[in-house]
This record gives sequence, structure tokens and C-alpha cells, in this order.
Amino acid sequence: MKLVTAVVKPHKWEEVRAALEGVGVTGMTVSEVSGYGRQKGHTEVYRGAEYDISLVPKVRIEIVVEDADVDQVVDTVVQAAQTGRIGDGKVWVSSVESVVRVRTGDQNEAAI
Amino acid sequence: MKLVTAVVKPHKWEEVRAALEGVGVTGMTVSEVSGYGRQKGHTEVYRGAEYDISLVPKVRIEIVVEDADVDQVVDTVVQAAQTGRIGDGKVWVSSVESVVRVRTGDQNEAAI
Amino acid sequence: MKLVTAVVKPHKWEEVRAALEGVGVTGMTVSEVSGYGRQKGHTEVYRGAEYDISLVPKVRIEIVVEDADVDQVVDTVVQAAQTGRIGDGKVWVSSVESVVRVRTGDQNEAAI
Amino acid sequence: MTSALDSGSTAWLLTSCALVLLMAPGLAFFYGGMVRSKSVLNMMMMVFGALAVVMVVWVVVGFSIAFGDDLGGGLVGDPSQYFGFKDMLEADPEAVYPITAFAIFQGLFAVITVALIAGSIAERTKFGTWLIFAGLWTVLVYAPIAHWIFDFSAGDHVGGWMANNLKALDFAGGTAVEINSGAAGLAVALVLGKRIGFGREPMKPHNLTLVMVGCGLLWFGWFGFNAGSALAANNLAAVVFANTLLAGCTGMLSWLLVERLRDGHATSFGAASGVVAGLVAITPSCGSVTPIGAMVIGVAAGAICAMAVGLKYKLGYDDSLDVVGVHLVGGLVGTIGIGFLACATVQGSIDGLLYGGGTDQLGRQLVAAGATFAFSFGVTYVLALVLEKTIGFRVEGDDEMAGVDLVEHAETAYDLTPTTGGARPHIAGGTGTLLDKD
Amino acid sequence: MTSALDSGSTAWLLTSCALVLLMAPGLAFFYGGMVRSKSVLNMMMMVFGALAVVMVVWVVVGFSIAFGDDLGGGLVGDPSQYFGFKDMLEADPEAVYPITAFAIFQGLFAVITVALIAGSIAERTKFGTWLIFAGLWTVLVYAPIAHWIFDFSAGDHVGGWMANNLKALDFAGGTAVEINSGAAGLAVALVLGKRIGFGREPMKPHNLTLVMVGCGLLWFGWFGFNAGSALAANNLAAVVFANTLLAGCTGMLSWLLVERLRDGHATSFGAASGVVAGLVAITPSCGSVTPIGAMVIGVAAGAICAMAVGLKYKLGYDDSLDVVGVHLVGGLVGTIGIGFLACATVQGSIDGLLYGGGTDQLGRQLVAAGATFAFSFGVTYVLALVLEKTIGFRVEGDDEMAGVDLVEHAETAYDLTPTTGGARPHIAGGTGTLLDKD
Amino acid sequence: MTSALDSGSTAWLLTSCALVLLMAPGLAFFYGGMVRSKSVLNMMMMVFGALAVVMVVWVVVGFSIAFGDDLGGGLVGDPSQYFGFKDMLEADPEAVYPITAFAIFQGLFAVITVALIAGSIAERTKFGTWLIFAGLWTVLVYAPIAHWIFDFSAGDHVGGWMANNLKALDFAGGTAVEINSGAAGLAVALVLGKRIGFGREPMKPHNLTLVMVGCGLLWFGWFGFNAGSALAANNLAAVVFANTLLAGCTGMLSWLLVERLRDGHATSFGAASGVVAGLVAITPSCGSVTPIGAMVIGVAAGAICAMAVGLKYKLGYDDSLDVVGVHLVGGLVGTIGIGFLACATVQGSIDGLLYGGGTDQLGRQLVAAGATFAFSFGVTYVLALVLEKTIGFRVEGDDEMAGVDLVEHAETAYDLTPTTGGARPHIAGGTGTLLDKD
Ligand SMILES: Nc1ncnc2c1ncn2[C@@H]1O[C@H](COP(=O)(O)OP(=O)(O)O)[C@@H](O)[C@H]1O
Ligand SMILES: Nc1ncnc2c1ncn2[C@@H]1O[C@H](COP(=O)(O)OP(=O)(O)O)[C@@H](O)[C@H]1O
Ligand SMILES: Nc1ncnc2c1ncn2[C@@H]1O[C@H](COP(=O)(O)OP(=O)(O)O)[C@@H](O)[C@H]1O
Repeated sequence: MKLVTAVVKPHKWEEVRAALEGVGVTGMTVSEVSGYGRQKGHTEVYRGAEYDISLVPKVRIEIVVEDADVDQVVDTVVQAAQTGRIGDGKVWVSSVESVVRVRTGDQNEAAI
Repeated sequence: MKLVTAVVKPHKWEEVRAALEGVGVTGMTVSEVSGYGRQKGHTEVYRGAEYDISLVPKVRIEIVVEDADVDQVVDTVVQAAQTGRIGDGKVWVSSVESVVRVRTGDQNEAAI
Repeated sequence: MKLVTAVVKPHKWEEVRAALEGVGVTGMTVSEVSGYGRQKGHTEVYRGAEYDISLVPKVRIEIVVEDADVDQVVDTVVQAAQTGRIGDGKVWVSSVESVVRVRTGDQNEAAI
Repeated sequence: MTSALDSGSTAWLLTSCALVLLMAPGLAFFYGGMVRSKSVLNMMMMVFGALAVVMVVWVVVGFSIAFGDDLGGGLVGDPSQYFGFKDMLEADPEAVYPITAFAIFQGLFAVITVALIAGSIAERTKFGTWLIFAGLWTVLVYAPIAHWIFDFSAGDHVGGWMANNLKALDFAGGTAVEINSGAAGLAVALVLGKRIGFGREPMKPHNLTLVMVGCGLLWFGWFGFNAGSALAANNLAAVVFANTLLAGCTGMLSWLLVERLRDGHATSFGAASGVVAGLVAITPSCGSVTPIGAMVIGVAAGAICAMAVGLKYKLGYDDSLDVVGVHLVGGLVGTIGIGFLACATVQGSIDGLLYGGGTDQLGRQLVAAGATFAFSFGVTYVLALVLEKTIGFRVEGDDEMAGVDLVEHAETAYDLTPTTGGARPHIAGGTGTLLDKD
Repeated sequence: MTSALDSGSTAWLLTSCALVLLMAPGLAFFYGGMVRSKSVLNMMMMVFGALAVVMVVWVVVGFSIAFGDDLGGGLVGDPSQYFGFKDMLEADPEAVYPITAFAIFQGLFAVITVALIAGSIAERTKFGTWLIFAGLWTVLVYAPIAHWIFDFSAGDHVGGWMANNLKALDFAGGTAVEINSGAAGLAVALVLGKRIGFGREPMKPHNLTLVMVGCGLLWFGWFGFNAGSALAANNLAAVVFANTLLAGCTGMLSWLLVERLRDGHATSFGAASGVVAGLVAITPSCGSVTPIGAMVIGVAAGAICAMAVGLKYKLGYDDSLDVVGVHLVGGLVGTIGIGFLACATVQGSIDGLLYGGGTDQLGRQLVAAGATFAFSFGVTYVLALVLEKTIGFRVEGDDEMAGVDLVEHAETAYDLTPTTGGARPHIAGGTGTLLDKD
Repeated sequence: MTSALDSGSTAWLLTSCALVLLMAPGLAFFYGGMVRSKSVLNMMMMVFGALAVVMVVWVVVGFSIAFGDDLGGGLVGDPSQYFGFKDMLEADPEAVYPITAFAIFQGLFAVITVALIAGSIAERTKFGTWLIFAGLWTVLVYAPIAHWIFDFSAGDHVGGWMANNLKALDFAGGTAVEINSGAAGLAVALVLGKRIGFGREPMKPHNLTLVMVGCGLLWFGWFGFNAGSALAANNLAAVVFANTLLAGCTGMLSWLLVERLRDGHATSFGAASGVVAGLVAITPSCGSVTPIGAMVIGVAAGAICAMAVGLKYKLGYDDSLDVVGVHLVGGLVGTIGIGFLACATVQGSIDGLLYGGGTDQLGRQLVAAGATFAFSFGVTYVLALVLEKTIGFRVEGDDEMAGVDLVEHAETAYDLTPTTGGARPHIAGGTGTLLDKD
């Protein structure tokens, strides 16, 4: 199994969720994070003074998936979250050795 | 070493913490997240209108453990967090290549 | 590629960020978490009564890096975040199988 | 210099002015807590902005249209008579209270009425257009209706048709304030359309403690609104005060009961809404009913409004914060309730149906309610449509998703975490460029 | 028609009514900020709900029990005399202020007293049972005690025993409000038992800015409570006003000093608590002491209460928000303090021990305090126990863990994040089904 | 006993006292919302602490220095005359209102002035030193200046030089309150130095809803401040009330317009700041100008202050919450504006330059403004420097990074999440040990 971690723009969350539901993803875990990336360096005017802004709000989505589904899930997220502008985010995949469903104790594929 | 990631119901956090302390887990990192899973699809009435609810509050626990302790830690979490009802959460395990304790610079097993 | 996860004291965040920028890290994802570790067991007086405190605020930093940069990034974080006192935090490294930049669809090294 | 001025009544009137002023921030928090966290600043700005714009317009010409000598038919006052509060500053030896205090008191009624409307178009409105709307609406809709119902003929002075010809009763604004804002709220909500996601997402209050802060301040201020409308510190003011308190109490209990029976739980949002429903309904009737009558009015308003707020989902208009469900419906309950519950012991000589007074007064009340609704809805609809078609009244869809706080005001309301403390981003530059920069 | 009505005093009394009304939301925020975030709505609802229920009961029968002609022994007034505020509406040409205003003013005292009790059983109380308790307690406990101490005999009218026979001094409610709520708070806390985790987890205030908002509004409202009790806009009202301000100030400073010396830090929670402790103690004594005396009372109350709030951990009762430590103890400090610090210059003819007046008054004060405590504690304990054993007063353990906001009101207070904006879950359906659905 | 007491004016003065008292919490929230979340409690504590300390000092000696018989040259009053409010408690048959009410009213002006200063040294101040500063500053700076400008000679009584010799006009404190606090704020900000990160990080308001709550309460309270300064419930009070309302409105609109044109967006922080700027400028002038004049003053203050708050970045002083930009600059606008806009119709016999009255009054206003600035800045600078060099006025750098709430008060303001509910850490023990324990 794999863990897909996606960091996307907050107002894209709803579209990403809907798209994932469309490809059969039934579970995920979501958190509010701050992103630091190319978007930094933008300046803003605040009460007449200019500042560099480094952190911007993002949403982080974690999805445990079966090996076979990884590519589809990643593609789905990338498509739904894309605006083509700086700060669209990243998706990364890492390996998961085991999964348990707390309610039943089911393991691995059966637990996803 | 392994990283155990557990997503559980918020009001179970205290019990999970106590159970882990019981099996000698001395450190972990905790965050507030929102979960999306089978619990979705429940509807609620709000000011006379009905809605589907998709996100429910969860607590996410990350524990870096030695290889030998993984099974015990996972079992302990599952037992403490189980209510047997939908939305109890997931636990997954992935591999960690190295760990450092910031205070001392200790590495790997010595750093846990 | 690797994922470096660092949990550090909140008021060290700014120094860590600056140090990482110094070694060329251009992106990272940051979240507010609570830490549980050796710091627990400290007691505090509250309205005349004493309590054990278990959770302390921490900042969690995730950085996806190329394999070659891992050691430098870890060292940089450890140095910048170190105060030498209990609760300085942990840094751990795990393996990442693929990365995508959402904006462009760039993959892996090109996406970092 | 001998003067008729009663310092006690003046003290109460000044206090009442301050109380009604506080209703503006109170409403800003009440409404602000109800929207999603991405829209709270815009919501509060609509209320504060309305306060500023309406007061300026009121001083310049609004007061004069409302309380100047009638220009004919009891329809509108002479706009030049008190233009810029002229000739009002020197002490009038025959006045029991200073006319400036009265003019300010009435101006704050206009403020509250306009600000109430904002609730129906929450989370999707252009701030600049809103300010223009607020100013124009004061002149075109509020001031005339205030003339109709609040301007009593006296001596040489000829006032409005509802108060003097129709002889409808409205102690503190069931028509001019409540039905009026509710009708206008419906009109603008229809023009602007539904929020993205309306009916699919619950869009619950983001901060119920803020809602309660607003509710508390509103209730407090409402004593100035109602008991201040006695324009004297006397026995009537005390009865009105009691009625205002009691209708708020029974409005709350009644709304909570409906929720408990219908949904299984009594909510704090329901409590706050019920208080306001009761206060809305007692506003016209507080000078006509006994404390027992006030409790009945509160019960009726709480229950009817609790059911009315669900209508928008069935009928499909997005009256976001229930201006229609609470202010229009509650205003109708109170205005019409007078026809049933008026009691001559309290004031004047009118008994309602339940006190053996016949259907006469009930008829007058229905006419006043109907006329207010029709005029307000009609004019507001046209005004809002013109603004939407010309300068635009509603923000773009992308901007609405990103949030009106960010897009219209370049701010976010809260930054409570240590990491980003004070460094959370906002976006400079004009609307529409937001997503390019984000 | 010539009338004895003093419009200035009426204005001040109406203003004071509004101020005391504002103390209810003030208390809701003060208490609401102190609980954990999962209980804040329930806490506010207990206060708002008490306001509604108590006022209705007060109009129906409470005022009459408290201020009707004595039925014998100075123990209880005639419940039928002012039943439903009857015969009170028409202007009385001999009244200096409207009786309706007085009745409302006194009713709001009952509201605050009941609402204060809620603090001792925070985070674990069934809302429905609480409302029933509030109504019954007003009739069984508050109204009689108010009769004892607040109902002065005049002309034909015979009042209560403490005020007229014992001649204890209590200007604005050290007994009927403070000691009474403190004693009742202790009783209900004992009946309901400790929160899960009490003594192990600190259970700190979840929102100290909300506590401060509450503290500010309470202080503001307290001027109506105390200076309004002069029932006139006169010199005495001004001195009482000054005393109320000063005791709050020195209560704060004194509490902060204790914290600084004992714990190393002066906290904002301590500042808010110290203000209230000073205000509690000056409530009975504000009409009897000089401004210097008021400062002394404040210092005493701040220090003694700061130490008293730790008692619950030692003695093992969960008086969650320190109703005992602040209101019972502070009420005792003020009520007994009169015996030492009363000064005949301020009002009346009583000098306290320190002004050479002997121990006479001190004795009367002790009897009044003791009688109030005993009656209130006893009746409340039985009432709470009956409710707990019949319909249940405390929520289930699982529900307490999940949070009373969710379980009792199907709401959560805050939703400040963009992702879930307005879509955070609550649970419909009855209590107990929560965990099945969660 | 026949008495000159006017109960209506007394009612209004008592109400005004309560309103001004509420400005202290109002300011605490206004300022508290503006700082980062790690400093909000300390900010609120500085305001509440100032209230307590200043009132105690005022009763003991402050009032007497300000309003006691002049000791010579109109510079300072006799500190022994009203020491401890002595001989002030008994009703004076010749007084129109109780002297205690007047003394409290004036004391609350001192409170607000001191509390305003705290804004310039937000997020880095030792709480203990601040309290000492507040007490000393009241005696050394505020009370003398209040004597100069507020103490009018009457009968035997000789007052201060500005009011009686210079004949500068200042209805409610443009000099003693606004310019004074602004000058002192500049001085302490220079002594304490910049916050770590100033100019690099934006350090934005952490909670704009709290800022708005503060703004609303401040505005509400300001009616007591200004219209209460009429010391009577009369025609002048009503005009002053109108002016206070209108200047706040146009101050808001004008600030928003500057922001819209300069930065592209009108912010809610700007709205709140603009209201206060307008109120500051109308404070001295509210008794001298017409409602139209008040609107002009508000427009000028809003625009000029909106530009002035940027100065600190250019000149490099960290006046953290713009005490200089809003109170000093706004106070100057209002104080000097009188020279242009005074209108004899409103009160007295002075016409300003624009009403054909010549430059005479303008000159007097400039002298008053200059003298206030110079005295306040000079004495404050020395006082702050002495405190910083002896007991220390600013916290350590590490402590500032960790946050003054944690370090000075062992608290954090918010704990809104379920997990840590009520168990979030704070640190006991003295300053400086924090990082060892963290
Ligand atoms: N190396 C990285 N490791 C972890 N997260 C990253 C990394 N680089 C970027 N991110 C996340 O992705 C977000 C978008 O990155 P950014 O560089 O702003 O835009 P883009 O990827 O479109 O060039 C960042 O805000 C951050 O949350
Ligand atoms: N595939 C997944 N990846 C990541 N997190 C998941 C996944 N599936 C479920 N979760 C997390 O586990 C929680 C419980 O899952 P849910 O399907 O509601 O219940 P259950 O596992 O008992 O059937 C979810 O709220 C979510 O946080
Ligand atoms: N085994 C672990 N797994 C995950 N996070 C950990 C673990 N141990 C410690 N941490 C994190 O590191 C932080 C610091 O650990 P702590 O034991 O307090 O100090 P130190 O590492 O200096 O001995 C903790 O607050 C927690 O967030």
C-alpha cells in the first residue's frame, strides 16, 4: 500500500474531494497547514508599509491507497487542484507497510 | 525504525495516550485533523434543512518506534481507540530511515 | 527522494526557516502540532493546585528533498532548532517514491 | 431663561440614543458570528459602513424627508426644511427634549434598518456597491416610510398618512424597521442570487460566542430602541421596558421548544434567534400590550419564526441570515398582533380583538403592513437590479469561493496560532487579481 | 394630573435596569470563556435560559412573593397580590418612579442570582433539567429571601424579617444574591459530583478574551445593580457608584498580588476574578462605607477569595467556576465587613466597629449571613437531589467526554478554519445516540 | 431640605460615568485584538491594571492635584484639599450634581489616558513596571495637565492656566487626553525600542473581531466621555452627542477612502481606526462645532491619521498600535480644528477662522497643544528612562519571542481545540526561567 500526501490550495479542497470520490476513494485525512514555497517573495502593503510574505494557508490531504490505485489517485488530485498558478502545491507518494482499521482490526487491503 | 500514524476519535485521545504510556512509549506528536470516511453520508438537520456531512474531527498521532515495538504499539492503539462504531479510525505503519534528537544530536534508536 | 519531518519548538521556527533558506531549501509545509515527550512530567501551579502537563505546542515541518541533500537539511534543522534543553524535538527521514508539482505536472527531482 | 426642557427625559433620550448606537456593533457581531470565517469581516463592515453612510445622509436630507412638513398626501416630508440639521442647534425654550437628540435617535433607527438588510446578502456582496445602496435606500425607501408612520401631525405641522390618517399603531418600528428591512432583504437576496453551495453545505455560524455577544448587545440596545421611543422617562417607558424584556424571554423559550420537538435539540443559535424574534415582534406592539400580552407576542414570534426560517430552502431563495424569516415574519406577527392584543390600560384608547375592541384596529394594522411591504419590496428590487446591472452588486464566483474578506478587504479575521502569528498572508491589489497572486 | 414622578430618578432606574440586564450576557461570556471549548455553548445557554425562565416566573408569581404583603413572620409575601403584574400598569400619581421599573429591576436580580449558580455545575448539566431547576428555585429560594432582606415595611405594607426586624444592612444583595448563589452553588455541585478528570487535568479557561469581555460587561452592569439600588439619581447613588468602582479596582490588585507572591505570576484570569470578588463584596456594603472603606473591602475580598478558590481541590468538591470561592466567600466578606466598616456619614445612622459603633451591627450581619446560607443550602440540596433522582440533572459520562455542547445542543462553538468552513459536523437526534452516530 | 440637585443631570452624569468606565474594557479589546496572539492577555492586563492603579491614585491624591485650589500660576492644584476624597461624601445642597460623580467621571478620564499609552509599547512590556509607571504618571503628568485645562475658576476657586488665562477651548480632552497620551506614547516607545522583527514582519492584528468589539464599545462609551462633559442633560449635551456620532462616521469613511485609493482595499482594521480617529479629533471640538463642522473634522482626522500611521516605518520608532498616529495626530487635528471651525451658535461666543472669527482662537489652541506635548513628552521620557534603567521596563529578547502572555502571566489566551481542551501548558515560575522549562 502507499500513502499519497497532497498539499493544495484551500479553496480547491472541495473539488479535490469530489474528484476523489468520483474515482472511488472512500477515506482520507485532512489538515490545515501553512505552505512555504515559490509563492514567498510576494510582497504586500500593510498600513502603508511593504512586507514579504512567507507562509500561505494550504490544505494537506493524506490518502492510504492500494498499490494499484496510486497513479489514478495522484492524477486525480493533480487535475482537480491545478490552477496553473504558483502555489498550486505538491503531491508525494511513500510506501506503507501495514494498515489497520481500528473498528474491526481488519488489516492491510481490507482496512483501506 | 518505523513511524506509526494513527487517526482516532478525539475523545479517545486521552485513553490512547494512557495506554501507550503503559507500554513504555515516551514520545509522540499529536495534531488535530478532519477525517473523511464511511462516516460521511450521515445527514443532519440544521435549522429545518437536511445536509450530508463529510468531515468529522479526528486526532492524528505520530509515533516513531523501534522495529521490535511496532506490533505492540499498533495493537495498543487499536485496543484503546476501539468503540466498534463507524469512524473509529485507521492506523498505518511506514518505514523510517533515520531519526535525530535535536537536543543532543543522538541518532536512530538512541534518539527515540 | 526523501521526506524530512522535523518537530521543533515554536519560537525556533523562524530561525529554522531562515537557516533552511540559507542552504537552498525552497519549499516546505508547516503545521501546528502538540508534542508529548520527556517534557511531560513537569508540573505547574494553576489557581493554587498542581498539575502534570502532558502536551506542549510544537511546529512540524515537512520537507521533500533530493537524496543528496538529506544530510545537510537534517543537520541544518538540528543546528538551528537546538537550545540544548528538553523538548527541543525530533527529526526523522523516510523514503519518498515519487513527487509531482501540481501546477505543472513535473515529476520527481524536477518537482521539488 | 425659562425652559420647558425636562432633564430627566432628556437624560433618558440621550441614554437611549447611545443604546441604539450600540445596536449597530451588536448587529455586526450577531451577523458576523453567523457567517463562515472567510466572510466575517465583510459582514461587520457592511454594518459599520451602513452606520456611517446612513448617518451622513440622514443629517443632510434624510431627517428632513422623514420629519419635515408634509409635501402632500402624507407621503413625504419637505427635504429642505432641516437640510443639514439647519436651525436645529439652538435651545428651543418650548422643547421638552432637544430636537437634535430626537433627530439622532431617529437617524439611528434608519441605520439599524439598513444594516439589517445586509444579512440577506451575506458572503457575496461588493462592499463599495453596498455603501452606495445604503445611502440611496435611506432616501428612497426608509425616510418616506418613516414619514408615513412616525411623523405625527402637531399644531401647524402635518405628518404622514399611516400615523395620522390610517391611525395604524407602531410604537417603535414594526413597519418602518422590521417589515421594511425584511421586504428589502428579500428583494436584494432575489437580485443577488444564491451563494455557491447553498442548500448543499450547511454554512453554519463560524463563531457562536460572537453571535451571543451580538445578541446580548442587541437586547441591551433594544431597550433604548423601544423604551426610548416613549420620548420620556415616565410610566409608559417602564411598561414598554418590561414588555421588551419579556417578549425577548418568551421568544427564546418558544424557539427552543420548537427546536427540541422538531430536531431533538435546543441550540444556542436558536436561543439567540428566538430572543431577536421576540424583540422584533414586540417592537411595534410594546406600547400597546400588557406584560402578559408581551409574553404571548414573544411566544408567537418565537415559534412562527423558528418555522419560517426553513422556508428559504423550500422556496429556494438565499436569505442568508434570515432577515425574512425573523424580521419580516416577526414584524408581521407584532404589527398584526396589536390588532388582537392591544389593551387600552397601557396607553391610548385602543383595545384589540381579544380585549373586545373589534376588528377595526386589526384592519388598520394589515393595511400598514401591506403598504410597507409592497413599497419597500418594489423600490428595493428595482434599485438593487439597477446596481447589479451597472456597477455590479455581487462578487465573482472565484472570489466568493476564496472569501469576501480576502477579496474585498485584503484581510482574514483570525490568526490565533503562534507560528504564523501576525504574518498570515493577505493579498494586496484589486479584486480579481487574487487568484493570480495566490 | 399632578404626579410625584421624578423623571431623573426614573431615567436612572430604567438605565439601571438595562445595565443589570446586560449582566446576564456578561456573565454568560465570563463563565463561557472559563470552561473548555466543548462546553462553552451549554454554559452560555444556562445563563440565557435562566434569564428567560426566571423573568417569566418573576412576572407570574415571584415578584409578588418577594414584595407582596407579608403573610406572617416576615417570611414570605402574598403570591396573589401582584400575580402576573396585575394592577401595576397604570401610572400611580404618588410614585416617585414607576412600580413596573422597580419590579423589573428586582426581577433581574433574581436572574443574576440563578445564573450565578450555573457556574458550579459547568460542563456536565442537562439543559432541560437546569431550566426546571431555575424556575423552581426562584419561587422556593430566591423570592422568599428577597422578601426577608429587600422588602421594607412602609405605611400599611409589612415586609421581611431581616430588613425590618433584624435590621441587617444589605444595600444591593450580599445575602439574597451573593451568599445565596454561593450556598446554592455548593449544594448543586455536591449533588452533581465532580467532572471526569477533575483534579487531574487543569481544565483551564478556553478563551480568556471572552472571560475579559464578560468581566468588562459585568463591571459596567454592576453600576446599575449597586447604584441603581439607590432608586434615585442622588448623592447616595454617586457615592455608591464610586464605591463600586473602587472595590473592583482594589479587588483586582489584591488578587494579582496574592498570585504574584504565591505562584510567581499575576494572571489575567486572576485579574478578572479579583474584579468580581471586589464587586461581590461591595454589593451589600456599597451604601454603608466610604470610598476608603470600599477600597479596604476590595482588598480583603480579592485576597481572601484568591485563597478560597483553592479550597475545592483540598475539600474535593467540583465548584467548577468558583461560585463558592468568589460569591459565597466574597458575599460573606462584604456582609460581615459592614459590621466593621459602616460609616454613618454615608447613609443612615449606623457606624461599624472600626468607626466606634460597637459589635451590635456585626451581630445582625452575622445572623443575616447565617440564615441565608442555611436556608439556601438546605432547600437547594433537596431540590437538586430530587431532580437528579427523578429526571436526571447530570449528563452521562460518555456524553460529558464528548462535550455538552455537542450532546445537549448539537453544536460546536467555533469553526475558524477555511477547509471545513460552515461544514463541521454536529449530531442530530437525542442524547445518548451520539456515540453510535459519531 | 431644599436642594439644587438636578436629578436628570445627575442621572446623565452617572450614566456617563458608567459609559466611560466601559471604555477601559473597550480599549482592552481594541488593543488586544491588534497584537499577535501571544501578547493579547498582557495587552488587556495593561489596560485593566491601569484602570485599577489610576483610580486608586486618583482617589488618594490625583483628583485633588487636578481640581484642588491652584497653588500658583495655574500649574497645579492643592493635593491635600480632597486627599482621599475627604469631605466630599455628604450631599451639598447647592450642588446641581454630586461632586463624587464629577470626581469619578474625571478619574475615568485619567484612566483612559494612561491606558491609551500602553498601545505604543505593546508586546514587550513588564507588567509590574507598567503598573508603577501608571501610578506615577497619573500624579506627575496627567493630574497637572488636567488642572491646566479642565479646572475652571469659579467663585473663590482658582483653576488652571490654559482654561482660565490662555482660554484655550477643549471640551472633553483633546489636550489632556489625546495629545497627552500620544506624546507620552511616543516617549515610552522611544525608551523601550522596537519589537524584534519590527519592519520585517507585518505583525498584524490576531483577531479583528475583537478589534471590532473594542471599537464598538469605545464608540458607545465615548458618548459618555463627550456628551457627559456637558455635565448636564441639556441641549448642548444633545449637540455634542450628535457631533460625536458624526465625526466617528466620517472618520471611518475618510480612512477607508484613503486605503481604497492607496492600497486598493478598504480594510476592517481601517474602519475601526478611522472611527477612533474621528472620535479623537471631535473630543476637544465637540462643544464648539456644528454637526456639519463635526463631519469636516472627522473627514480631516480620518484622512490625516490614515497617512500618519505609516510614519513610524519611515522614522523608525515602534509605536506599536499607533498611539502617535491616531491620538497625537488626531488630537492635534481636533484641537487646532477648533481655531478654524468653532461656531458661536453652538456654545459661548467664539467663532473660528472659517466663521469669520480671526486667528485669535487658533493661536490659543496652538499654544495649548504645544505646551501639552512638550510637558508630557519631556516628563514621560525621563520617567520611562529611569524605570528602564532601574527596575527594567522591557522584557528579555527570548521572553519577547516566546510571548509576553506566557512569560509575564503564565497564560495563553485561546485553547479552542478538543484534544488539549483545558490542558494546554503554561509555565509557572519567574521570568527568565521559561526557556529552561519549555
Ligand atoms: N520541498 C517541499 N517539501 C514539502 N512541501 C513543499 C515543498 N515545496 C513546496 N511545498 C508545498 O507546496 C506548496 C506550493 O509550492 P510553491 O513552490 O509555492 O508552488 P509551485 O509548486 O507551484 O511552484 C508550498 O506552499 C508548500 O506547502
Ligand atoms: N484511505 C484512508 N486514508 C487516510 N485516512 C483514512 C482513510 N480511510 C479512513 N481514514 C481516516 O479514518 C477515519 C475513519 O474512517 P471511517 O471510514 O469513517 O471509519 P471505519 O474505518 O471505522 O470504517 C476517517 O475519518 C479518516 O480520517
Ligand atoms: N517517539 C516519538 N515519535 C514522534 N514524536 C516524538 C517522539 N518522541 C518525541 N517526539 C516529539 O519530540 C518532542 C520533543 O521530545 P522530548 O522527549 O520532550 O524532548 P527531547 O527529545 O529533547 O528529549 C516531543 O514534544 C514530540 O513532539
